[in-house]
Amino acid sequence: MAVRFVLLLSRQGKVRLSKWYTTYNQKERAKIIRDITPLVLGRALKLCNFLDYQDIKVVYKRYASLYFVMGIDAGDNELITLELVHHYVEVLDRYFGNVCELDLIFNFHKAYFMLDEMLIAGQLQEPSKKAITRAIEAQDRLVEEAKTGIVETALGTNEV
Amino acid sequence: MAASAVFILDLKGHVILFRDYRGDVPIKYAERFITKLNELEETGKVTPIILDEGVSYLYVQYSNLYLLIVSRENVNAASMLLFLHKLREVFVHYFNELEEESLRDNFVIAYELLDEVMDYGYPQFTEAKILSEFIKTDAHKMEVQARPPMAVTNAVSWRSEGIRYKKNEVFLDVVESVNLLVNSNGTVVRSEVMGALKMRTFLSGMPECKLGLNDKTLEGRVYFMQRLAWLTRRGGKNKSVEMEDIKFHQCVRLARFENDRTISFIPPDGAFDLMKISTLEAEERSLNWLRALTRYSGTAVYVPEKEALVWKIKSFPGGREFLLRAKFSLPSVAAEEEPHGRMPPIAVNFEIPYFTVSGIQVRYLKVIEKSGYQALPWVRYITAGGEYEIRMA
Amino acid sequence: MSGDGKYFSTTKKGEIHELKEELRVLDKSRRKDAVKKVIAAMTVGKDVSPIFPDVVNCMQTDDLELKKLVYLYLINYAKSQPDLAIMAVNTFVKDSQDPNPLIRALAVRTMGCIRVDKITEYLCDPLQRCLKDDDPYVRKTAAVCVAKLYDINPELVEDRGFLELLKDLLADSNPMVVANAVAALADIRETSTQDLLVLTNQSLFKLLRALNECTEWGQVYILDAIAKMQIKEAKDAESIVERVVPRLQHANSAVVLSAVKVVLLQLPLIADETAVKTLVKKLGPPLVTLLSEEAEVQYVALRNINLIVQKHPEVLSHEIKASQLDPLETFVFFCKYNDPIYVKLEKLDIMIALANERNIDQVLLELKEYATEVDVDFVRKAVRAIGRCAVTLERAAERCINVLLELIKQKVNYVVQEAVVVIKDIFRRYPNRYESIIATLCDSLDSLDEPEARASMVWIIGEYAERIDNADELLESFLEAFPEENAAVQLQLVTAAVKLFLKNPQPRAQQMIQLVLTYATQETDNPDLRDRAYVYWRLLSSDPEAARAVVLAEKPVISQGTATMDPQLLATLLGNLSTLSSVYHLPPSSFVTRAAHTPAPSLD
Amino acid sequence: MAVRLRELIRSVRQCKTAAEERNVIAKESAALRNAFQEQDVTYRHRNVAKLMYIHMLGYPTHFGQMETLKLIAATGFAEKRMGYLGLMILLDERQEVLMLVTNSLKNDLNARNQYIVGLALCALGNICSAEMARDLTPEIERLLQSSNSYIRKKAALCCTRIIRKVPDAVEAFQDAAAKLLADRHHGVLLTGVTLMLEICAVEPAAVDAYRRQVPSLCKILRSLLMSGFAPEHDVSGITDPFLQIQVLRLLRVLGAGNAAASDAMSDILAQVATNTEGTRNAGNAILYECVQTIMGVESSGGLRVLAINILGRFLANKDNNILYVALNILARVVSVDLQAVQRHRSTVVECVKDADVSIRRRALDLVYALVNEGNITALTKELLDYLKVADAEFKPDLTAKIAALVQRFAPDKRWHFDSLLQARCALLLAPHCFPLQGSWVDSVLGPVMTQAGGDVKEEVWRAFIVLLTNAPELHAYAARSLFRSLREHLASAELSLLATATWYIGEYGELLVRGGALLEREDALSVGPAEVVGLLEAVLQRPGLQPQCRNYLLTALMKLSTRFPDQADRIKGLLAQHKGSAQLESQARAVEYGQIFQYGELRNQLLEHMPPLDPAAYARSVA
Repeated sequence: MAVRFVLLLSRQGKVRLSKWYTTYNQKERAKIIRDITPLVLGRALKLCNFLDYQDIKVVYKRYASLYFVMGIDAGDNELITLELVHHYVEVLDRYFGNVCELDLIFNFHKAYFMLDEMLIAGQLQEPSKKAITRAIEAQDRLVEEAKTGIVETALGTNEV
Repeated sequence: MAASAVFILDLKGHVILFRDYRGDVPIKYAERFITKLNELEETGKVTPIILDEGVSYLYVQYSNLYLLIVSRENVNAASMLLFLHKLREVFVHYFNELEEESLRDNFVIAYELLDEVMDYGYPQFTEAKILSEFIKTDAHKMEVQARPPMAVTNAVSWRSEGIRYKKNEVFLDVVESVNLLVNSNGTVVRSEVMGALKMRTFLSGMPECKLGLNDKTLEGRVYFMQRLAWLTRRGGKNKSVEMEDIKFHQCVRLARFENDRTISFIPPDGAFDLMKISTLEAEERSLNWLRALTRYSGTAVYVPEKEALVWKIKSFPGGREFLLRAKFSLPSVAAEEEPHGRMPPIAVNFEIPYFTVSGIQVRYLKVIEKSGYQALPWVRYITAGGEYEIRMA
Repeated sequence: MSGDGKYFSTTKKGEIHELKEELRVLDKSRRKDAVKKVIAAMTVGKDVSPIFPDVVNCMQTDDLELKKLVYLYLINYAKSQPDLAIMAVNTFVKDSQDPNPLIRALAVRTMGCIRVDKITEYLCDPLQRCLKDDDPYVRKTAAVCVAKLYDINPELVEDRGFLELLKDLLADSNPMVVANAVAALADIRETSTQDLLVLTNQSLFKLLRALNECTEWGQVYILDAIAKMQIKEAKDAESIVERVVPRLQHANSAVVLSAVKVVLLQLPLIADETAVKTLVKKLGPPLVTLLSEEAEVQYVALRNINLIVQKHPEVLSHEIKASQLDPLETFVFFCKYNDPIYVKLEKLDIMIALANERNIDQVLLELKEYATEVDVDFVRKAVRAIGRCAVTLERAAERCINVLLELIKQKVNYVVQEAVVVIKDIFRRYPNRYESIIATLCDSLDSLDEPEARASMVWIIGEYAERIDNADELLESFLEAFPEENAAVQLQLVTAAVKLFLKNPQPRAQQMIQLVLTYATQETDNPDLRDRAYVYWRLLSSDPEAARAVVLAEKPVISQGTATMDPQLLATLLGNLSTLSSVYHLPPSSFVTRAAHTPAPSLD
Repeated sequence: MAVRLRELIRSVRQCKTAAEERNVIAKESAALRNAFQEQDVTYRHRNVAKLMYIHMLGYPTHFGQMETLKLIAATGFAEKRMGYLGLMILLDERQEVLMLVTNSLKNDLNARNQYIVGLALCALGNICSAEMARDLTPEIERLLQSSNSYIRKKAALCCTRIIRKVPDAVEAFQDAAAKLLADRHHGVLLTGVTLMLEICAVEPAAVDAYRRQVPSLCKILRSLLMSGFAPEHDVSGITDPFLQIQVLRLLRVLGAGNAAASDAMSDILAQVATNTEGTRNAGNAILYECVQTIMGVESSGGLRVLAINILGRFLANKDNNILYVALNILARVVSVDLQAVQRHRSTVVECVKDADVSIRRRALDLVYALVNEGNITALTKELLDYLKVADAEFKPDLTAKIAALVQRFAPDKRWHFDSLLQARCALLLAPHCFPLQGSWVDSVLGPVMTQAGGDVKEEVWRAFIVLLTNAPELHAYAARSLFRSLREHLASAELSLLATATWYIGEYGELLVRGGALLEREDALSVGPAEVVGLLEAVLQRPGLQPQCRNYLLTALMKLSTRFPDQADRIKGLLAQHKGSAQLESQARAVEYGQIFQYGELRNQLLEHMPPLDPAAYARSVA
């Protein structure tokens, strides 16, 4: 299974994050966002979390004011994709501690960092939330240390 | 043959306001409209009027909004589009700015207005100034119950009675803009002057105005007046009849003008365009275009956010010439879908006060009011660059 | 997955429930706020109909603003709650007798918008009163209300004599009332069988008089109504023209266009030829002035001008004796860089229509300029325009072709394709004159990927097979993908293969024709292609000589105007100037979908 | 001076209008251009962050692309991290600039710090081009065997992209991938299985080689099932559903068509199917996958029953998500086990009426697959009944499907005809949705046409003509029907009706005049040759007539000149009007047909009835 793209949409239809694992040009990306946003935002609560769009499936889940949306291959497992979405949400929640939309607006780059520790090439790389947060925190430390002047010699301790 | 409904949508097609006049095009058509519009934009076939499955969509875009009329009938398209522009003016008059937020904040008054400016899909009354006499934004003023002002149904629908000024004044601006298009090889493709008489009136009561323009025609000097065929030769059968392209504000008595060429009117209060004259001919040919510039002067800055090089020249005395040479180096990276083609034309803006290219002059402006006050007319002349473009090779 | 609520959460109760609560409070200003919230929710498409009774309860109020809001709500939801809508009737009836004309008008205006059959009966008495109200503001609103009522229940309107009352309003002392009465009658006429605007001298005169005095919109209604009248007398036509011509100077473009329409419609009745000529001339400048209006209005104007010049080319032609300063030169239709594309494309059409041997050089220079612009659609149309100039202006054809060749040499793919399409027409317009350029065209063969360009090229190959050395090879290269081709290309391929075979029946051509005809008869479900192929097949197998006579017959030169409109259609469209019909260039019957008359839902 | 990222975001959020926002962005973009021009190093990573933000808002950012490359080439981790993120957001594989980064990537892949290697792997895995993939394959091959699990798992996923770009690279990774199954780390196991799945998709031969791994895959699955509560990998009481599902998928690929492998996995599949709890989403996700695997491999009857039972439970579930995937399973197994699906027919038909459009679409697809000669009449009736009350938005889809169904399975052609006619009546109940209001042909085909592009529409009515021409008993009936429809909707008929009716009237015009036996409940039609030709003439004069239609008309008229000899002169005149047509094909027809008029007997012969297309032979030729 492969995720083709991940979108975070606000209730007002604003894009909070977009990550593309399949190559689309800017026009196609804009079209996908433009097409999918009203479809997802317009759905009533009771309905299922899946939509057919072109040759792909759209799996979405609403968390209060935010919609997490993933486009997946037509043959993929929709239910586990929902878990994937939830996996991401929990990672975000762990990291920010009671995550809210504003966290994602002002720290959008961090949301991307976490997504990159979770998915590569549209595939899940790490089923452990803890491992993901650990990796992110370790990297944050590296950045902080560089800032506070502890020079990169500290970096070289890890095996490769 | 009327509008079915008026929509105001944001650019994504979300409905901000929806006033249904005839009940035959439900609100969901807003979605169809935006889908169709996107589709047409993608294929480059977009037009301001769209027919889709028996429903016609007429719209104008303004800031971050679409003002949209839908209909199932053969409506008067020009009328509907102009109505939308008038509606825009009314909203701007009321809310200062017309955009999503101002509409949302004032949706109650916006609905009131929509109820008044159109009935059963037929445009009714769109004079913002008069409307604001009985549809008021300030809730407190509603304690005294409003009544429809006379003007709403009067022949003089643009002016209310009982206006009072201490000092009665009229300002008249004669504004001419020069449109010029020059080919890359230097030939003038198009050259025309558009004139406008803009008035601001601060007059009491119901003043009768009469405007006289210069009749230099007798001396054979002003081409403009020659073309005003009606001043001298009226519809002569053998002569070439050349009507000028003049448009008058609705206050001007057109029939009277047709009869004896008098420009007479009861003006609206405040600012308005009394008349517009297109395609005048420039008397001063020298102003045709800025050519063979030789020396750089003033400041020139590249302004990436405007995608423009802005060159400011402090003063440009007659007979002088300036040259600017600029070199653009392009970054090695290009936007993905940026069109590749020739450079857009150079646009030039300028203004020359106290001067008209055509030589048009106001001879007199008479103001007669039954109370017999004396009104002071002030006249100014300005020439400005309009669409002044020089094509690049 | 339960417990997702804890993420990104904000709490929210049932909105409808909250609103209901708020509508029931006693405090007036809070209640008004609640109604505002209801309207706000309604606006964004939420269904707030469940609180209908609570909202209607707020209707009896002195607060005009609140009243208007409740009325607005009623208009939207009365249809879904017809039983409850009756609740509102009493207030309506009361309001229609209010001392304030604003409230009387508001009541009668709103009642008409409530499309519930049961309510319309209660509407009749108030309407009758309001049609004769002292205040013109109430009368003008009542006039429109008759049209609303007619749409709900035409029998009722006729029984109660409202149509007569409405016709009486045509003679009202107030111009605005007259204008709305005209609009209402025109509206009713759309669905009624009887013509309600039958003209008497008197009524025409009254309308013309009101024309001078009513608002810009009213002027449009009156002009459009006059345009729909059957004028038979020359004298009527003349007095109409006399009264209408001053409107050409009106600042409102809709008034101008409707006035143009009315004048054009009277022309056939006016015997004096010079008068007609003068009138037509008078129409030009006001039309051109419309080009300085807003882009959307320009678009309507251009679509209209396009029609007008087809019928009266002299409208925009100018007298040669004037200097080059004449304002009505073609250049007014030259495209500005910032014109929206839809304006540019319309201007191109008109430029072509106005192109003549005097101005063609200027026009060509301009078209060439466009052909190198950025916008692909515009460029294509410009190239096509050059071709059309070549076809219409014989003496300029060579110059046009030179420009096309110049453009082809720049090897911009879509330019080449468009050029091939128009050159095919040039060949058919001027046989045996420009075929020398075929070689240049064949150079670009590979780049053609659009059906129309491919079809054109295939036709050129078939038609001029004897002049092209490797015609068979070229055609074969096209045939490889025969099944995938567009139907138009397939048709051309079939014909071209037959031509090639008839001109030079060598084995290769024979093989080719066999292949093509087999495919086109047995391996496609396109009935039209099969028809064509069977006819050829039968022809070739029964009488090869006849085949030559049929397929290789000399074709007449194609007609000049590639897009002349059917005169009857043109007349219809000119009669509908300024309306959608004239914008779409379609008769109203082909797109108007308003049902002739649909009964409103009844209460039972 | 330059503002922080936070401040930029804040000022954008404060903008009330789009114009204000544009203004803020324009200013910021200009400042960024300046900063980039001045080679500002200190704030480069902040500037790139802003650039990404601007990009996310949808404004152009190409002017700053090079900056991401500079950041990547820097030595600091903060710079690299932001640089790689920018690279992935602002660029993709199609940009040539990307090549410039290959060298930096190579360096970073060899870095000592695992996180730097991780960044490079992530970027490569998300956006590399074929060329880069080729250049860097040796590095990845090495990293796949790294002793560091953090790097191994990333390298494995990186490989999935590489082999998609460069299928030849499979060779380098095929064995190494299988070795990952011995890993203890879940991330590595998961990505290893993912890589194997990807390899199987690219290189079918690998499937045989990987069958050897079935026992170890079963072992992994078993240990997941048997493990107690594992906090690190627990999802609502289930241990690592992600890994379970991925293993089930791989098993499906390996077991398909291979009895031995299927046999080897049957125990564990049965265990998964029975032991997984279906109360939570994660469990259902596994069951969903498991059912598909059971149905996809050579399972024993008992195992299949197990799967069918789960499917039954799914279909009875109230949760729409479960219902949706159940319909999905049905759609996937319909080709292998029609019986199993037929059993749920009534549920499926109910789902066509569900409030949820996603469910309706699924169900409708299924109904389409379920219909056969035996149940067509019942099912169509059901669908037609529903069509009358369906949502307007859904009607076009539903109508199109009904039309396609009756076309495929009609028990007799008159029935077919009338079904379509009924579908049309249902549509007419919603005239606002279908202003076409054409004849039945148009109403049925109209929705199809508005939905799909040009080619599809034409296909539909062409197929329709094929069907009609092959039913001689209906020729007269259809001709009359089409004649009436065309006459009624002369001004508004769409292309499909115009073309179908025109062709039909041309081909069988004589049947209109001849009268003949009417079908049951059919009204008589009495027209003469002049009226028939007159109708076509009227169409020919319709404003805005498409050229394609005109061509149909010219041929139809030509045919009628032989069917109605007394109209020949009139037709000859009509055709002659088009001899100067600018339209290529119209002119050709007008001229050629004009010539044919010179020949008497030959003319009749040329325009005889066209042999109907043999649908079977045609289907073969198309296939």
